[in-house]
Amino acid sequence: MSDKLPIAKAINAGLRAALESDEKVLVMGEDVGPLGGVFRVTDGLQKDFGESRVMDTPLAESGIVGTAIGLAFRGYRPIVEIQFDGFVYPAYDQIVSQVAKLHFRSSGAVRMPIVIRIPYGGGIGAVEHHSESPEAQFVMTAGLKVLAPATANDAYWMIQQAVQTDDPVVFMEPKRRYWEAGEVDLDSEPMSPWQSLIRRDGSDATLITYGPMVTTCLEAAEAANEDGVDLEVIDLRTLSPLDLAPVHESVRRTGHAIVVHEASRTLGLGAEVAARVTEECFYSLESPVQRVTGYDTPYPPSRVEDDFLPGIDRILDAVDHARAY
Amino acid sequence: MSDKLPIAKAINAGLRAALESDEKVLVMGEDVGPLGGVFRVTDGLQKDFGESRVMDTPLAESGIVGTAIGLAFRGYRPIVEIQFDGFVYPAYDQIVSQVAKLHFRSSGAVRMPIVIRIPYGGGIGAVEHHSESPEAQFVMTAGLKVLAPATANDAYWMIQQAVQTDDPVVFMEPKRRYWEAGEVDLDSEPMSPWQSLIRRDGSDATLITYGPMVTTCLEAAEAANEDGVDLEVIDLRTLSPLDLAPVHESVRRTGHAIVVHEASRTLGLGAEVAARVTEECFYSLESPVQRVTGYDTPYPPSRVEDDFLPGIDRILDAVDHARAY
Amino acid sequence: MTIPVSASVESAPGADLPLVQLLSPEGERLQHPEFHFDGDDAAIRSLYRDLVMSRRIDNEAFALQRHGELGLWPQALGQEAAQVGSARALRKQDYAFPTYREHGVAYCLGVDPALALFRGVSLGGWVPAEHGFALISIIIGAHTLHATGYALGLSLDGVVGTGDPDRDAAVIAYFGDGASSQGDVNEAFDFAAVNHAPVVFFCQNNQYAISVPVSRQMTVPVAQRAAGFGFRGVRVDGNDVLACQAVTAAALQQARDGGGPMLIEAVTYRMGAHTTSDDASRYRDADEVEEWKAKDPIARVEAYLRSNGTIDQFFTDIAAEAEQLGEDIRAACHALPEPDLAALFDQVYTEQTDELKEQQAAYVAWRSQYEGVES
Amino acid sequence: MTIPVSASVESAPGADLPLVQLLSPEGERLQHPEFHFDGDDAAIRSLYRDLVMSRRIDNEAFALQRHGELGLWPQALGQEAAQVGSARALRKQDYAFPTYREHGVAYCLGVDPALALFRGVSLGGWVPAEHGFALISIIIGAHTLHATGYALGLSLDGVVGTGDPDRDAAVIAYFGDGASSQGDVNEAFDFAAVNHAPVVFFCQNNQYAISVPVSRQMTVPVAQRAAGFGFRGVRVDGNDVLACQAVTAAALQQARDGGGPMLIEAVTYRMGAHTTSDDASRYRDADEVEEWKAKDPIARVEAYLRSNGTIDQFFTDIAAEAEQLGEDIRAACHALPEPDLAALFDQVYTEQTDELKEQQAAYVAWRSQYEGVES
Ligand SMILES: Cc1ncc(C[n+]2csc(CCOP(=O)(O)OP(=O)(O)O)c2C)c(N)n1
Ligand SMILES: Cc1ncc(C[n+]2csc(CCOP(=O)(O)OP(=O)(O)O)c2C)c(N)n1
Ligand SMILES: [Mg+2]
Ligand SMILES: [Mg+2]
Repeated sequence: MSDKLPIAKAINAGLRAALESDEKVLVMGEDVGPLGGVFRVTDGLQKDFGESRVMDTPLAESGIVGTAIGLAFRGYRPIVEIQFDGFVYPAYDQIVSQVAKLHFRSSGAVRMPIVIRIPYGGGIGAVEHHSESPEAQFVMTAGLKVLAPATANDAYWMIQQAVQTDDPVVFMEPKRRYWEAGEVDLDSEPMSPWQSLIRRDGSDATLITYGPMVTTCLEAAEAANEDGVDLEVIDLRTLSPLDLAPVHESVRRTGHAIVVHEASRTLGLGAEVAARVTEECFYSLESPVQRVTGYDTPYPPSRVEDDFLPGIDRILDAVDHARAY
Repeated sequence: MSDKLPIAKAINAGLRAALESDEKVLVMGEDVGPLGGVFRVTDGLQKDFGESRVMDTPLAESGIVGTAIGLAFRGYRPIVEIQFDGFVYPAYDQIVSQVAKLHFRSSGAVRMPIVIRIPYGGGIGAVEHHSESPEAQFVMTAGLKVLAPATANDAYWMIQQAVQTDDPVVFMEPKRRYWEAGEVDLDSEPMSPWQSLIRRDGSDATLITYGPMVTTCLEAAEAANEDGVDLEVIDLRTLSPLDLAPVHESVRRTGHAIVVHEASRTLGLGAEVAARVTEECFYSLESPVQRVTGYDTPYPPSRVEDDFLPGIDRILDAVDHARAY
Repeated sequence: MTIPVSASVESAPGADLPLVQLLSPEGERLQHPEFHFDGDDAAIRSLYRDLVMSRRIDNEAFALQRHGELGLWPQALGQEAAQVGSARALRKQDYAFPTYREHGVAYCLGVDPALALFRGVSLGGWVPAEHGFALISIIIGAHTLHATGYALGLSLDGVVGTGDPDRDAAVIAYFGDGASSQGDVNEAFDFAAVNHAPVVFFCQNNQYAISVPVSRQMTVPVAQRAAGFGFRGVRVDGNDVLACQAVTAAALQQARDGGGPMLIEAVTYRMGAHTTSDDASRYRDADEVEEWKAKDPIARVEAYLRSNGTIDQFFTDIAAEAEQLGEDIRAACHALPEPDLAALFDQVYTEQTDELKEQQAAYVAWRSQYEGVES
Repeated sequence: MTIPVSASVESAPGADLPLVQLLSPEGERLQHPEFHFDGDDAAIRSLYRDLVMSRRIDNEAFALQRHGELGLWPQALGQEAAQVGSARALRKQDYAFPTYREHGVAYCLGVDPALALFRGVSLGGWVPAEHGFALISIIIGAHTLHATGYALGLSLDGVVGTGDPDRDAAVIAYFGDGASSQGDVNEAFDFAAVNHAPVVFFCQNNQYAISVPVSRQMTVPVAQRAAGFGFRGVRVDGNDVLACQAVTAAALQQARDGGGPMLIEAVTYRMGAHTTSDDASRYRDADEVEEWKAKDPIARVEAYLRSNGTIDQFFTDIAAEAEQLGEDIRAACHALPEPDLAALFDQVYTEQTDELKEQQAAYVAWRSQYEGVES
């Protein structure tokens, strides 16, 4: 069976499936109950699973993650919603010093199967703190896994796979794509979430991206195609651990790598990808890895966000730059 | 006039000079008063400048940074001590969402001349959370500046320069070098803190490092010298903004770059340095930029920290690897 | 077993506890043993004017949002008395740290409504030091610590407890019922208490944090929190502008006199949705809203004034003035300059860095390719 | 002007407030209208034994640190009654979240002293689920939220308020006076209150957070904080093991019965320095320490027992047992296995990642170069 669902609804369906298949699964966060979350991602879940399994918490992110840790100690599998990217920082200590480290601290005796859902990224015309891309802060933290689905099908399956993972997973949801619909295969055995995927084959250069920028990169590839340039597009899907083998293989073929993300350039994920791709493909690279990213400023007022964020033009410029190197 | 001082005492003297030269300068934190800080870096300051200028705060890092922000609003220049690296995370939200952003948010109308001192890094045989290297988390945050002195002279001057900066500065103190003495020139006009510095000239490869690893890299260079390998050692000094021009110039000469830091590899500062050096020196590089770093695990029990941290052997192995590439 | 949950607003903690009230919903003046409104009817008329103007600003901005001129608007409808009453207790030398909903406070302090922010053309919109009004804090609770630090600065500056009414200063920190759960807010209480800081914590308990009723944030009224940190908390009818003014004035005076912090819980109601993006019908009954309509903060002042000799003309004039204000706001909104991303690179630091200069130049060069090109 | 600061411990908040006390420093039994110690003298002897053993563990570890066998040791000297009294109120199905100083609690729960952690050979040292004793939390206050979440889990599991004494369970969270300032701790109070969670917050107010006296953390006793969040707080003489046992037992029973959280402030004193790295003479007078010596938690139990017929032999036996325990600890310390960094790569995740596998292999390969080589 398959269904055409917007990403938000696909995650909702995935959460529902997770709640159904394991009674230890809980959903908790601000406004996840009767409201169904500000993006309606948890819509209807409290009604169907009750207030004990879908809990509106007090307004305190550290408290939410901290109590989720205690619940995990007790054998639960909490799915925590952080309302917007910029609100995760009050919980940062609990995430990096506790969630990430308890398995290591306990030599494996304690498991933290917690999923931290974060709607992230810009492009929705929002006010400050509502458009950030904090994924690098989690990717750099040993002990966390980080997933970033880009399509409805991945959203549906990866949220379930995240919940089944015995390690903590930061689940980055591409909020500006919440309303974009895609085909969801409700039956088929999903591929592993810990693998990157070539979304478009190409031979002239490799675009490496994830989350909301996958669509943008595919559009860029279409545009390039009209100019006779054939771009490969790789969707990383998992940001931690990174699965770069397909990227290396691709770059060895194309000779050019362009990483694209919304987060600022300095120490964005692109830095790590650039460093590793260069380490692995040194003699194949015909140009240095290009990074097309947000600028190194705080996220600007939304009226100029379209210029701040990588768009098709900037991506194609980088491709040209690389190929002309 | 010059004096031989351990780094901790050099910072103490620098703080004293800062308190003397501007009555708006305050020191605040946990145990900075009668105790003089757990490392004695604020020793004697409360006695001499009083409880209103050197304040023991309640035990709450977010509260410390948050109230420092209010004091900055009121025209003060607070120097905040975070007792150990691992305790900065409860204040992370105030640092990245407020301290870093208020100047930008206010279109320059609000200045945040706050210095956040963080004794960081391992090698002192401490328990968990006392040996971390969180600098990348600040370097990636637009609006913050990050300094990392490596010598007593830099420590003495850079803390004063940090205090004079109208932007917020995260001041990373190499705690395992606190007791290492170095010559401090108490008179001479200091060089800008926003510049990196070649600590040792060499022609065969370039070691790029900062903070506690500067000493280690210099030792490695001495050891290499005995084998006839001539290493250049660059002390970055400023981590944000990065001053990579001297690095690029050096790498163009040597053809090999090796970045060394204690922080874990993934998205450590080395990733950014590797990405930029490759962008700038693509045709000069004879090998991919090597990263000699902590492993991608949480900081381990201290009995094995010497193996976790980069040491001379691992640095020289990386040099050999690069030169044999 | 399930966790005990009580989500209905009738069971809101302290719903039955007495509040300081100086003007009943019917417009009758009430006496309180401790708190008194000092002004005469002219003063009440002046408060009335600010209430009406505040509401007008709010309504106008709401309409602008509905017309697509603003990206978002958080209505303050129903909270005008709490905002005007408290703001009118401030002196020139005092300082306020607002949330995103303090449109009435902004108005009283002479700050233009936060249209620029909600239009997406600015992250701020005014120079805080010019008005004693900090920029809006969107991270819930963070600014209560800033307020406390600022208050500490007042103490350090020696402008507390000198006895000089033009000099002694205090700070007010606005926050909501939901915010009271944040660690930062409780740290602010603690830092204020131990430093005896001249700060008034003003909580508008409007019964909701987005969809979450106050009963999910606390089990006893937040006013009671203060005693646990060693200072006083007072509950006041947040729809009673006289009571809000009187209690806030007393609290600020205590702070200015060196008497330390105070917490005020203004019990009120968010008549609108959380913001224009919210749909309140998903989580609360229309009945509840109706009930609170009867406690409207403006109607009671009008009732009082009308039954105490204020003539029609006054109300007509105010209405006309409000009409004009509405027009001015629309015009001001349309006149807001668009931001320039190129210029923003200069605002990250006091001194531009080389890195940003390069990125700025690259951006400008890139953009110039498209200049004159229709998109 | 300067900020009012009161740093001397005599002015500690609530220093003069009454405490629940059931055994005076002189060893006399006292009555309290509400809290009673249920046990007979045999039970008191058993508590005495645990007090002595706890102190012996602490002293032994202190000595081991001084001999370079441990990197650090945070002494619990003087806090044995608070720890033993509270821990002995726990049942098998309960769960404790400790700080780094709860050596006495660990002992009562059958957990080996945290030598591995302080020797630097492990970050943990035991399997929490085996003992109902979480790993040590070094980030101040963070674990109070874990305790609250765990308690929430007990409610969800239906093991609260069933009336079955072997089933109903509760949680105890240990923390210090300094910790009470952390946002996390106050969020824990709030989450516990609104969820009616079966958790007892047990604060050992030992008068200091490293060098900072409690008067810099709060202006009223932390026990009072609870009422501000809607639950009860009780102050108890933290050097009185009977009172600590009785009050904690009552609080845990309330929690197990579904009566929600309680906060206990055990007023005690840190007789040693903060840790072996600390020099307490920099910030406090020897006089103060002397004063508290007179309130020693063990001496008073001994005095009571001796004047109520417990024979010498008992004390001699306990002393011998303690001697043996000391020897065992020394031996156990020396026998602790060294960690293997290579093995630690496997412990970051439940399933090793390829990335870590590579790093692990690289490390092992690198290390093998040096095997057999003297360094
Ligand atoms: C740290 C943080 N978490 C979450 C949010 C999202 N958010 C915005 S307003 C709000 C509710 C605030 O409720 P309250 O404090 O009662 O103020 P009110 O909106 O009722 O005026 C939430 C959860 C935020 N802005 N910041
Ligand atoms: C978040 C955090 N900040 C700072 C520290 C450093 N530190 C360790 S113990 C301590 C004092 C704790 O005092 P208290 O809570 O009273 O407990 P006590 O040591 O007296 O038992 C401090 C500041 C820490 N471990 N964690
Ligand atoms: Mg509210
Ligand atoms: Mg203490």
